[in-house]
Amino acid sequence: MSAHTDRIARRSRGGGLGRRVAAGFLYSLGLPFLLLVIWGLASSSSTNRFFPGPLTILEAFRETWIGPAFVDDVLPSLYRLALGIAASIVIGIAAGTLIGLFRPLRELLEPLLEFFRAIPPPVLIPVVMLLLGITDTMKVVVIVSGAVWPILLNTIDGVRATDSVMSETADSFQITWWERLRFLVLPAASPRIMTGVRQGLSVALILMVISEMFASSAGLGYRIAYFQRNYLIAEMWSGILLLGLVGVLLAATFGVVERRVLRWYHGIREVNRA
Amino acid sequence: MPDRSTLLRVEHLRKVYESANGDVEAIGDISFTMRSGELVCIVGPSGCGKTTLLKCLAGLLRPTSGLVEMDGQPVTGPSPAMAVVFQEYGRSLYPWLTVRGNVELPLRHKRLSRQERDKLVTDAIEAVGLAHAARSHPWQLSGGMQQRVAIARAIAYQPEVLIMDEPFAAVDAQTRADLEDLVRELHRTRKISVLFVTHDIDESVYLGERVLVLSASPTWVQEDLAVDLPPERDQITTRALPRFTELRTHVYDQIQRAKRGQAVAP
Amino acid sequence: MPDRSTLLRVEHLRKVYESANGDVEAIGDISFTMRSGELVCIVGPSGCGKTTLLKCLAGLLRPTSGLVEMDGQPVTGPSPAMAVVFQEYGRSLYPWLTVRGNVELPLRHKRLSRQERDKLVTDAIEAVGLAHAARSHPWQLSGGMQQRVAIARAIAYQPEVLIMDEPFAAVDAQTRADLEDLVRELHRTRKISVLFVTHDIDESVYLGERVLVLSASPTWVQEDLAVDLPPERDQITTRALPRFTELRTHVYDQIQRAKRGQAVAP
Amino acid sequence: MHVFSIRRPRSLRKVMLGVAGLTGFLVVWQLVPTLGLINSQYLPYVTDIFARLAEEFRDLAFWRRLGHTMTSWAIGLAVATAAAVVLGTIVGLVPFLRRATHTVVEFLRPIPSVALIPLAVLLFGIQMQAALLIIIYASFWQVFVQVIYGVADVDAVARDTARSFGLTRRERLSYLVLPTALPYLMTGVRLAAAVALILAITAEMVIGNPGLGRMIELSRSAGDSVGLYAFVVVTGLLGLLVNIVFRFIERRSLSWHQSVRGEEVL
Amino acid sequence: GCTDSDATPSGENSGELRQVRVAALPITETAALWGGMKAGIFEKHGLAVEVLPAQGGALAIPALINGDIDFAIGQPFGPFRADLQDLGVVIIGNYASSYAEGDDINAVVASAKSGITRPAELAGKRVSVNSLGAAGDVTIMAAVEKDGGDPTTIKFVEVAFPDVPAQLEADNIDAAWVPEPFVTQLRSRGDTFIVAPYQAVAPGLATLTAIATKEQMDSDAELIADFTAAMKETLEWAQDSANETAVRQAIKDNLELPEPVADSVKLPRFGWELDRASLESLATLAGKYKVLDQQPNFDRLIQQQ
Ligand SMILES: Nc1ncnc2c1ncn2[C@@H]1O[C@H](COP(=O)(O)OP(=O)(O)OP(=O)(O)O)[C@@H](O)[C@H]1O
Ligand SMILES: Nc1ncnc2c1ncn2[C@@H]1O[C@H](COP(=O)(O)OP(=O)(O)OP(=O)(O)O)[C@@H](O)[C@H]1O
Ligand SMILES: [Mg+2]
Ligand SMILES: [Mg+2]
Repeated sequence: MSAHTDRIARRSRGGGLGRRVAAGFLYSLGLPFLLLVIWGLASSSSTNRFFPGPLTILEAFRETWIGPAFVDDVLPSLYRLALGIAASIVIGIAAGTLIGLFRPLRELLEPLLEFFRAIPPPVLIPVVMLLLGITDTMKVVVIVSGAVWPILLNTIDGVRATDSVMSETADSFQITWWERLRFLVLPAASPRIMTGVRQGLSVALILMVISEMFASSAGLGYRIAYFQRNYLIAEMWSGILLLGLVGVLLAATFGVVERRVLRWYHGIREVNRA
Repeated sequence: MPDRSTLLRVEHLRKVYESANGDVEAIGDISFTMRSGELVCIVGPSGCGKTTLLKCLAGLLRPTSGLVEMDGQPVTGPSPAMAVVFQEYGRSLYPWLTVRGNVELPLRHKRLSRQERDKLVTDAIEAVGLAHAARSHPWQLSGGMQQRVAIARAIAYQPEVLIMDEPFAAVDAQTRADLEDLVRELHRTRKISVLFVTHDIDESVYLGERVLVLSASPTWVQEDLAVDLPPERDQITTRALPRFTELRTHVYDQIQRAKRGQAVAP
Repeated sequence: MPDRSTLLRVEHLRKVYESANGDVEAIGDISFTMRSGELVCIVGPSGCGKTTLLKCLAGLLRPTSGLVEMDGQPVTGPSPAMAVVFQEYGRSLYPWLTVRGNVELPLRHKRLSRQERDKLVTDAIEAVGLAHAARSHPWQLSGGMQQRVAIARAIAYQPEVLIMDEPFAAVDAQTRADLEDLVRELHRTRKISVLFVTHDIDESVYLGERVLVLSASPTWVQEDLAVDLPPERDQITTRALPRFTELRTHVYDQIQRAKRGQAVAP
Repeated sequence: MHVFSIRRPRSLRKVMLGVAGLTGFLVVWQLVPTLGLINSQYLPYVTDIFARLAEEFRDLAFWRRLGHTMTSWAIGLAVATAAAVVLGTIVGLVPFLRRATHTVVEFLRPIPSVALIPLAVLLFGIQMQAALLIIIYASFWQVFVQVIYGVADVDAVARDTARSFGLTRRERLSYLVLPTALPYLMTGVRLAAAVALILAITAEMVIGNPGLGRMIELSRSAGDSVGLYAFVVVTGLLGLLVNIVFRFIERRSLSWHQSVRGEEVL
Repeated sequence: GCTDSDATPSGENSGELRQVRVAALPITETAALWGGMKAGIFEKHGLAVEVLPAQGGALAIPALINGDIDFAIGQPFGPFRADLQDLGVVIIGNYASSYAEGDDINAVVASAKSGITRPAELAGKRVSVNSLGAAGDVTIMAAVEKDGGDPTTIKFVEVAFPDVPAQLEADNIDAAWVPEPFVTQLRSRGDTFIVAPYQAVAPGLATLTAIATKEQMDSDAELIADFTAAMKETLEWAQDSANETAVRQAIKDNLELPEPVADSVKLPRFGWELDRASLESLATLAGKYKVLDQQPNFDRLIQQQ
């Protein structure tokens, strides 16, 4: 009876890489595949037209999205989505940091922000449209109007939670305002900010669709609404599938960024994982 | 005391931390045994791997290689008979609980009546001199007070094995002396086995029945010193014994050699 | 040394922490002065308000009442001439920066050339014996190593006033001795004024030109002891002086009285 | 620097500032149509809106509709939060589940609930359940993601403490994991509360079951901009109210957390 | 004092009446249905009708299929599309139609600034409809082509009717297809009436039809018969100019329209008899302009009761 653990001691770095990639692949595709199979089986036994099988949807996907629709509808949507996300992140972090740092500002603005946060975007769209016209800017603004909240709120809370000893350290060394921001406040809040950004990504995608569902004539969201109105059920599902794929892609990209930004954070977490 | 059974057996323990900027060999090769009911002090240069060693013994960290046995069984995870006082006492207290709540927490799953539990908690908090602060939260306490809360928690838990990592680093000399006597008393009356890491050489000699001196990294046991002082110890008289001075000077020399890396692996 | 100007003047300082479960009077009434270039050690029972005092002096905490003057000006916020080593060293290091980054951080806004800054950082890290760990992150270090990073950061900053709150609590005896000599050297060669909180009575006598003994809560200055040891000190010879032993015994008695609450307010 | 203890009436100042912010916004709004930046036909005067609101507030039917909306909001939010906390905790704690569900979660999250309305209607008809399904779907993810991140934020030393004292799974959940995740959860719930409100109203607008949303849609299709904005203002006020409630809960449940306690010092 | 605008006059004797749920848009046209209910016509036929304000066919048809509602009143394009997808939906009768001559119930109006005066000039301009791929854009394209313009160059945008006045004024669109009361409102402020596309392309086109499912028709012929009889009577009642005040009163009771608007808004022609030819020609046009890629099976879809 002994606990000699020589064998598990070291993951060999070279050979392990391939296996890790394979495992990652299996993890990320295993459950989706399983669900697809279950769904396929379920739909083949049911005849509900509103829930077609995966094969029908894949077929519709191929016919609908691969081709000119990609350039006409999907790319412009993604472009606006990218703009919206970028603007949300910049605004959310900048405003969140300011609001989190300055208590009077927070007290001044909080009720107002909460007021706006509760207003449904569909109601907001006509007003924004009035101010900005039926333009890309208007759609980007609608995206920002929703996606900025998770980032803003998380940033505010993250900034407020900066450890007291850490900020006293910064105070005592007379760290400049800018350095304080760059080396203390933002890194300390970064786990929260990243949570917010991750939330914001999917909200942005949702609002991209909503901004196109009203007052539009092209785009992914418009297409989905169009299919819906026309009972092109398989096509509609294929649009939702596409949205999901975009979401997964965004999340994957974000994952890479997050691992870089929060390397220290994940490092701490992995330390004592015996 | 040769009849006491072996509590802990450590053989060729080695621990390497793997990290992005290179691996760190925290422990080179440590072997020792500890009998049940013993009080062993561990000293060694800063960063030599004492905390790492304790974590491996407590089942909190998986050794890279080597054997750790407790009561003849390999250690695979934390044992319920063991209580740990962490070096980072501040982070080991839960800020959302009061002092009392923190001390009480590990007792919750012990089958104790309400009164028994309350008594244990109250006694432990009084023993470390924090009765007046029982309802405060950890972040309302001074560093030394926080450390004493962590000690109270370990005591109230009534473990068979007590593992303490520099538990008195943040308390004043007088309180330290009181707490040292408290630990010795627990050890003597309740037969608790104690593993005690300290940087205070006098403390290690005053408290321990054995002092393990660790070398600097890559770490091995540089010296395993039996402290042949009488079991009845006393802050004034014991520390005044010539043998005490001899022992402390010996340990001090060893530490110095360890630090300078002069000692040679056996 | 009566020609040295007054650096710090504290008069009737009082600090009460207000919290939901009652107010805590951390400091009752403290008055003392400190001359420029002096090395003052502060000792006192755990929880008596040493950390609170330092934070008030450093301008990090607003006193409830009383006067704190530095260089003749009332203290309203942290001063650029001052560096602090916090008792909670672990939490005062930024986990997202490497050791080097942590030490370098406060230097960024000083007008220094790249080489000067690099040299300061490298020297400070070497002085605390962490050259091999400069590229690690704080959470990859042992407790004592973290504490030494905090010390290196304060040294590299080249302050005029150095405030240290139990800075050597987590390092081994040998390293401690080395660091003590480092502080004395900085004090003597660079004329840095040092305020040093410690629980080690020998350390307070060995390091200080004066030792302030604080009473238990409600805190006042129980004793302001001038250490009349020669300015050239040495770990072996100074500690062997009979006067050293006298002084340390005196301080120990005072602490014991403070802890027991036997001392009477002046 | 003589500073005396003054407990400033923080909450009063806070309310005043908040009201000032809102008032400023209302003044700007009033100015926009007054200065002719936007035709008052499309963006009515604030004064008109308040007149209409005063009228609505006296109408029982208004309160009944509000009741409908708030009922579906409250049920939806409660179900979503409960489900998200349970599932989020499980998925967050089990690395295998976290990795395995990652893709599916990221796939499902960005699916806009508005696109699912026809399906909800197909499943439940033009009923409140259809609206509930939409509300729950949308607000679930808000809480879920926050909980996953929050659960992963447990401090390493705090977790080791729990493990070493052999806390049971349930105790670890309720005394370590949930308190750590609580700040994240609170943010998540606040986000979800707003999302749930938005969807309760959007669903009523689109599906047409009775409530505030239907009133908005009716005013809209009648070209009654005063009515439309009056109801939009009610929505905003609801959001505000909900936030005040959650802030209150937060201050109670997170009094130990840096973000809340930090406000008390200095 | 408090009021309660929801308070319904009590005394509904729905004891042995059969419950029927009908989805209808909250628009002025629905006044006939509300008025008929109030006049007790449905009760007479043993039906207690509940009107659900579902937004458009996209929601009404799933609810029909689901069985949650029994009938829907909606634009013909909904059932066209549903038929193409084989959803088992049938049109059982007409509800409201546009006028073959005189002022129609909807029109394309161009902003004064755009300078558009006739349909052909809409080519290349931004024209809004409330929903793309339906009767609006199809008939506008046809009207433009008829006037000699190139229909393929029109840029159609979706703008909800209530938002049109503001968007026209803000110059975000050049022209818009709107129903009453917006036509009157826009014209009175100086915008130009261009064309009434329904009238220009398919005079008397059905704007709203009554929709049910095939399944319902087969399984519950009795309900269909009762509903048909009641609807026939209701629509005749509403079409009778003697009852106009009652119909307009129903608008005021059920919609938040300002009183003068409710009094002056142009009502459509109500009637149960379907004009199959106009529906077929609409579908043909839709095919021509690639709005529909197939023609619905009218023999199956239209089941005039
Ligand atoms: N998580 C970690 N990742 C990488 N290296 C680590 C980690 N933890 C500790 N180390 C390294 O392992 C060595 C031993 O650390 P350990 O904390 O065991 O020392 P220690 O003997 O407790 O020191 P001290 O007396 O200062 O507390 C150190 O060199 C340290 O840098
Ligand atoms: N944030 C706080 N809120 C309330 N009370 C506090 C707070 N910080 C400290 N105290 C109280 O003030 C007193 C003095 O604390 P302080 O940290 O200054 O002690 P100290 O002398 O540094 O002790 P030690 O040697 O243990 O570090 C203690 O009783 C402590 O409980
Ligand atoms: Mg250690
Ligand atoms: Mg302290």
